[in-house]
Amino acid sequence: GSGGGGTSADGGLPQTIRIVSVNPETGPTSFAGLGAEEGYKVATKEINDTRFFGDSTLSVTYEDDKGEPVTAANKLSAAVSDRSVPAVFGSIATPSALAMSPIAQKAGLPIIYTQAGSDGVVVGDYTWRATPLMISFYPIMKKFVAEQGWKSLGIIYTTSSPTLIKIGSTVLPDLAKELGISVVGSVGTTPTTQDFSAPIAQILGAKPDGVAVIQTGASNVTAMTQLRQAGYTGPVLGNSGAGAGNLTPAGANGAGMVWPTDFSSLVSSPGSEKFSGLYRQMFGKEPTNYAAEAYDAAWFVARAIKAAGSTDRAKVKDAMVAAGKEPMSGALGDQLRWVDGTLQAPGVVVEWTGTAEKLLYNGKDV
Amino acid sequence: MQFIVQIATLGSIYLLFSLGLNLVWGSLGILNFAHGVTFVFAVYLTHLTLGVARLPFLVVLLLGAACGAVLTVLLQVLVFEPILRRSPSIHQAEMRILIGGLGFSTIPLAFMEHQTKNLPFGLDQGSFVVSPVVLGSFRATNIALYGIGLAVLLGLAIAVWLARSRGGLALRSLGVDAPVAGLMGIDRRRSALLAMALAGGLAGLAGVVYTYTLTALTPDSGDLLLVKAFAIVILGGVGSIAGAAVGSLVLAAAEVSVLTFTSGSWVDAVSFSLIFLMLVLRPVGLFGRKEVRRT
Amino acid sequence: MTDFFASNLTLIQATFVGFALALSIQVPLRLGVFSLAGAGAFGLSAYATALLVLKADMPALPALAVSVVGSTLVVLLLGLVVYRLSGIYLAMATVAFDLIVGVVALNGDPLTGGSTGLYGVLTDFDVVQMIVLLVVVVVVLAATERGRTGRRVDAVREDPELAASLGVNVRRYRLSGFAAGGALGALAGGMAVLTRSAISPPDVGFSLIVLALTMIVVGGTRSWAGALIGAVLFTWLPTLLTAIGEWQDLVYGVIVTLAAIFLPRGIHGVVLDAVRRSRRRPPDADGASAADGGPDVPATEATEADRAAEAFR
Amino acid sequence: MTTTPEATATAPPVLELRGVSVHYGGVKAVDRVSMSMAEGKIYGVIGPNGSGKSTLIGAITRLVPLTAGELLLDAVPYSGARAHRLVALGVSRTFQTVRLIPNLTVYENVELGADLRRPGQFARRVPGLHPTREELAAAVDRAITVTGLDSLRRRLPAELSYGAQRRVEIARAIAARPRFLLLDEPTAGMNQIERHEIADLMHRLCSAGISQLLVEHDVQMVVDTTDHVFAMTAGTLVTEGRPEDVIRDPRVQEAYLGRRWRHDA
Amino acid sequence: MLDISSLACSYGRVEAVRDISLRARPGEITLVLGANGAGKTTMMNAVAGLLKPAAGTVRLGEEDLTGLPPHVVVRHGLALVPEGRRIFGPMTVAENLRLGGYLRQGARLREVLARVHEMFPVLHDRRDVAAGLLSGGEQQMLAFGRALMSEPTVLLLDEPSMGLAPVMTDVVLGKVAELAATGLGVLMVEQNADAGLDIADQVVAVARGSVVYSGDAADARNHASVLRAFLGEAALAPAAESGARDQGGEA
Ligand SMILES: Nc1ncnc2c1ncn2[C@@H]1O[C@H](COP(=O)(O)OP(=O)(O)OP(=O)(O)O)[C@@H](O)[C@H]1O
Ligand SMILES: Nc1ncnc2c1ncn2[C@@H]1O[C@H](COP(=O)(O)OP(=O)(O)OP(=O)(O)O)[C@@H](O)[C@H]1O
Ligand SMILES: [Mg+2]
Ligand SMILES: [Mg+2]
Repeated sequence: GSGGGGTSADGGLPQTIRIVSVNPETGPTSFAGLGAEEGYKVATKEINDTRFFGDSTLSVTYEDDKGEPVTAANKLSAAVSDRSVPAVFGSIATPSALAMSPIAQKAGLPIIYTQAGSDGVVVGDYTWRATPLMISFYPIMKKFVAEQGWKSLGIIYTTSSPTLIKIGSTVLPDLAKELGISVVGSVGTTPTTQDFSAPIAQILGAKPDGVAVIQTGASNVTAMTQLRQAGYTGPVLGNSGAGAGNLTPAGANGAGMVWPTDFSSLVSSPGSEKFSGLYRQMFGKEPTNYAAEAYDAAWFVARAIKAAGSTDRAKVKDAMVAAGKEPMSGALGDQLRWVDGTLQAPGVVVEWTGTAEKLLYNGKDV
Repeated sequence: MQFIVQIATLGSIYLLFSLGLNLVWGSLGILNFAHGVTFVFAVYLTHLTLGVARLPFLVVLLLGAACGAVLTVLLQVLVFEPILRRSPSIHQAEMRILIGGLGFSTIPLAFMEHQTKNLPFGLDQGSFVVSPVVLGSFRATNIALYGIGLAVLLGLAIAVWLARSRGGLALRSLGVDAPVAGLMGIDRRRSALLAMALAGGLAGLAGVVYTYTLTALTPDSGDLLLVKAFAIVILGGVGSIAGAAVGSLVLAAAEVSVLTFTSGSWVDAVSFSLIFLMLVLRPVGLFGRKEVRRT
Repeated sequence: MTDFFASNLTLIQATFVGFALALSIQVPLRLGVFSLAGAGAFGLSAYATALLVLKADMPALPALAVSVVGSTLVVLLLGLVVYRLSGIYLAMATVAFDLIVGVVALNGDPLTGGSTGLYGVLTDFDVVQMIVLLVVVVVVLAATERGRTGRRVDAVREDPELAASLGVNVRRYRLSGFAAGGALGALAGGMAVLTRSAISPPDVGFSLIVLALTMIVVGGTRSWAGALIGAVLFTWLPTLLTAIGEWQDLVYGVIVTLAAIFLPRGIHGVVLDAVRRSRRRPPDADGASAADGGPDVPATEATEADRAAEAFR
Repeated sequence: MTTTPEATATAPPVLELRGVSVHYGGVKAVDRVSMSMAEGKIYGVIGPNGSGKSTLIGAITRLVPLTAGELLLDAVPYSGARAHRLVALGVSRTFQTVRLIPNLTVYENVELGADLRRPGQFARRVPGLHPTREELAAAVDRAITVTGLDSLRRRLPAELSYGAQRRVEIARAIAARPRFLLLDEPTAGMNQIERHEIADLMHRLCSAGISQLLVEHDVQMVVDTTDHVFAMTAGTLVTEGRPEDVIRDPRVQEAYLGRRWRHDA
Repeated sequence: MLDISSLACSYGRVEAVRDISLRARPGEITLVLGANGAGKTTMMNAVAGLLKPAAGTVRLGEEDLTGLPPHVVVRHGLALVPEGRRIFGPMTVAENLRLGGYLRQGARLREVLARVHEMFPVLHDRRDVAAGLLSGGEQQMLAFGRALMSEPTVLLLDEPSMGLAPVMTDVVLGKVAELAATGLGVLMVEQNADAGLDIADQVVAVARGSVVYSGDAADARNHASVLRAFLGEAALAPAAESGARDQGGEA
């Protein structure tokens, strides 16, 4: 591209620093995409209110990729050819992220994702992910599982996403093995499975002490209900897909699901308290992990731009690489480290009480 | 034993869902791609109503059916009738009916997605409580039993109605040659509307039963069922209720077996291979009639 | 211009992929073969191309060629197995095939990358190569739309038995249609992975079929031009609609519905009618004749007769 | 090409049926029918409704599967050949129900009949089956003209009256330039004068050497045009012979002929 | 009495019927003659409500039926045996007949059905067969039987003898005469003019969408203009006809 003013050649930031966010605002993953946008909005407001860039202001353009890789790739290409854009907030959806990363890396445009937990998303210096891989905080579940005194475990997991497959088929079994628990049953359900009574019967047929349900959206609700109807009353290991109030329709049947996540508004760390406060002020509700992750992503980019003192993409990238060597604090906690372009966080373990999330313990305490 | 309960429960959901689809497809030749969304939207409207008033089961059921019927009637009047009016024959309108239904379905879907952000919703605010029922070695829930009962009852009723009654006869003749059906004294518009309303009502009813059985659904739940329902109807032979009943049970049995006896992730491959094989062996479905054409 | 090209490159590429995909359903349909196997071929070929590039280090075009040939053979084999089926039953059997391809992709982990799929398929494949391939396809297809072949295609679709009695080898035509659908779907799949650099199970699902059907019904079912119109429309429309914001899906639905209602023969049909009207057919030779004691008025356009027939229906 | 009676008497049959049966479950639509037809003659088939006449034509043109029996063309069996090979062998037909391609004009529908190409080995023996483009166009034009469709060339089938549709059906069969033409009630829905025109056409085709098999309920037309008549009832051949003789046969009179013809006989 | 006056119908720009006026009285058979494409079928369809007339009126007794949809028209006692039979192919013979009696019920229906079966035994023998599998003539009987099932007061027949064997033509036309004798009004298009004239009371000849003759059947046979209209323009233009013949000679 030739046009596109705003880039100050050497040093000095333009009046408006324009970052493009490409996230699903519609479609099946819109709840996460819209959640992330809220986080970006909180960060943008804070950055501009505190005159973080001095006379310059940050402005984020929100593009909807509908959760479709082609649309995501196209929105990114448009951003690539707009030289005034120093960085992009990438999609929360893994397929979209996989389509975007090679383009961003090739074009030399820094991009930072939230969620999108799969190999192939972070492929080089230009590609970043401000969300710890979900599997990375399952180790903190050990404490909870050990306390249950289980001898056997049954697992029902969905094959709809790489992360959940990995948790169901590898992470949890490994964890169980470490604790001397035997996995007596494991069923993988497909995205088209809507009735879980058969896999539940199979699992419960092996009479496990504990059960793990790794599902998304409405499937968590159905599986929890059917699990209770089938007579299982104990705690259930889950995943953060059950958060954000997703379990509400299950009523009392949903109570007792426990999962690790990177963020809870109940955590008392300075970073997360600050974020939660700002978020509540702006949206009048409890923040989600999607927003928290996006908030940290935005701040990471902002700091890099400020450090680079320029909106030149290569310089911003260099600044990101430099910053990535240091720990940072944010909504996800203090002393967060970057490993291979992915943010690491201690995580928290929460339980659903049937009406709300309850903080069981903080990951850094174990 | 439990196995059989599971097959019956899942099969009854499939049958209830596919009944309405089959009814208008087999008779009027209308393949309604909006059936899945109708199913969800009826539940969503009911869900919203329950937020205002706690209603008993029967009322919820009727409310769901009414919502489905209204939506489908709108679809018929606003989309299918205009399409048919612009086509020389139903045969030439088939594809456009398919796409018209698809386009129309996007409208309530977009509305729901916007309102719910694709988070699950249920009918738990009603006064009906799903509770387990134990009968000897069988363990089921009250709603599963209702669902099975409704599927059997409605399936039989519609099958008999279609095959025997004057109205069913009229409906089938419409799909063959609508103008000549008019010559027989059949009010084409009224019959078609009635059939569509019935189909929509069945979708809404199925939605309510489904939601109570599985607790929650999301706006796209209907689409997942729709593909399976197509498979069921075609497997049974389009227009044959008995065929759809067998198809529902076959699919349910295949799925439940795979999910009960294996690690599960091949479930769709197994069930669709089964459907594929059965079609290769019976090219017009289990109970389908070969198309009649003379030289 | 170059700016436009650069910033919309992915959409331009997606348009061509969509075009080939739409053709994969349209071509068999023109022969009365309701085969949706093109979507399965799309998946097969996308994965095969990706694997050939990633694992065997093949360049783009040879990888594409091998995948297309392989997938076409698979589809042809499928066609032989399901030859007895017709209409919606055939459609369902081919959908089953498509879904099975998807499940295999999801479960064939070490090879297919499971639910992540395959990524990083970076080659020198570019739009020019795409255009060349598609021009060849269009030239071939255009030849089947007119003259003797065109008529025979029409006959096989409308009345296979009659076609047979007129000397058309119906079986060969129908199987060719089946294979052509497979080849075009495979071409689309290969091109998709070469341009997007990634492929995953959600990319090969039922939604492909829905999209392709929408394209050809709204674009036009009888000619490649209809498929092209549909592909352009439905690749660009969603992006253009993002400008509307949160209700874009609703507007999309309304547009599709209106098209289904008001364009009986798709946009291509409207264009054809307009062209025909501008160079009006000369009226039939003198109305009166031995054969037709009918009124001596010139023959009408087909469309006007259609409209008149509405009253009858 | 002219045919003298002596020549036809000794000439080997063009088309021969040996014990042909077509059964549908319990329905014996055609049952053990044997026929022999010579070059350059017009044959008629009469029989009550449902006696198997159309099924017989379907069997000859291989559109209907045979239950038993053998079909021979020029003494070469072809029972195993598929339908599309028949045109190349010089056999073409019309259908009892009009079957036209709705989106093609009258001209194009007739062209479809002439579209024959790449004839098989048999066809090489048939003169004129390797036509040039011009010859084909001429054949189409002629077929349209002789059936009186000149003014309707550009119409679509839906815009035609029933009678005109029937003519297109006939024109299409003629355009294939067959040596053996099977006509299934070609004049249904036409009036007397129009029937005469078709009968006339048949005579002309015959004198051009084209053999024909006519299924027709207009007994007058059958008597006027055919050289030899087969009478069927309930799938079986009851009698055959000169038309005047056949219609005097009491079995035919009883089962088939109406009041008018019984009087005359 | 069915009273058609100044009826006109068109398909787009084609005026298929320009000006037809005729009457079908109870107890009489009115025969409509005309060449292919004269507009006979168009007129019949317009009367039955399948087609909206562009002008003119259709009245049955006191009622104005012009432009009413078919299902309303038949409720007034009209039944049409459409051209080309138009039976419901995939449905059984019995179902076709039941649909014919859609507006009738109970004992009445069984009685009429019995009469139809008696008239055409084959419809009874093959009652459970898909109607599309019947032979052409059998289908024609079914179409006729189906129309009778509604016990009409006016019967419209569009070429009822098409495809029927001579015996069957006698049966059907005999039946038509019998029905007319019981007071039914019959309006019949028939190409088999001889057979038609035998039973007709009135004759109307149509050419190019207009009535060119109407009168008593008895006179019609000797009336030249009827003949000409019926034969179509062909009879008037022998020159053109012979030209076509010459060209065809070399086929
Ligand atoms: N596919 C089929 N299945 C069952 N019965 C059939 C089939 N085809 C024909 N028949 C029956 O076979 C018999 C012969 O039919 P066909 O059409 O050959 O009679 P036809 O002599 O041509 O009669 P028409 O003069 O009425 O046309 C009929 O009774 C018909 O119902
Ligand atoms: N759907 C249509 N669209 C356009 N023109 C039509 C249509 N149907 C009929 N016509 C024309 O209207 C005229 C009258 O047709 P109609 O079918 O009424 O004739 P008919 O008298 O019944 O002839 P036939 O004896 O051949 O059945 C013809 O010229 C015909 O070409
Ligand atoms: Mg016949
Ligand atoms: Mg007519």
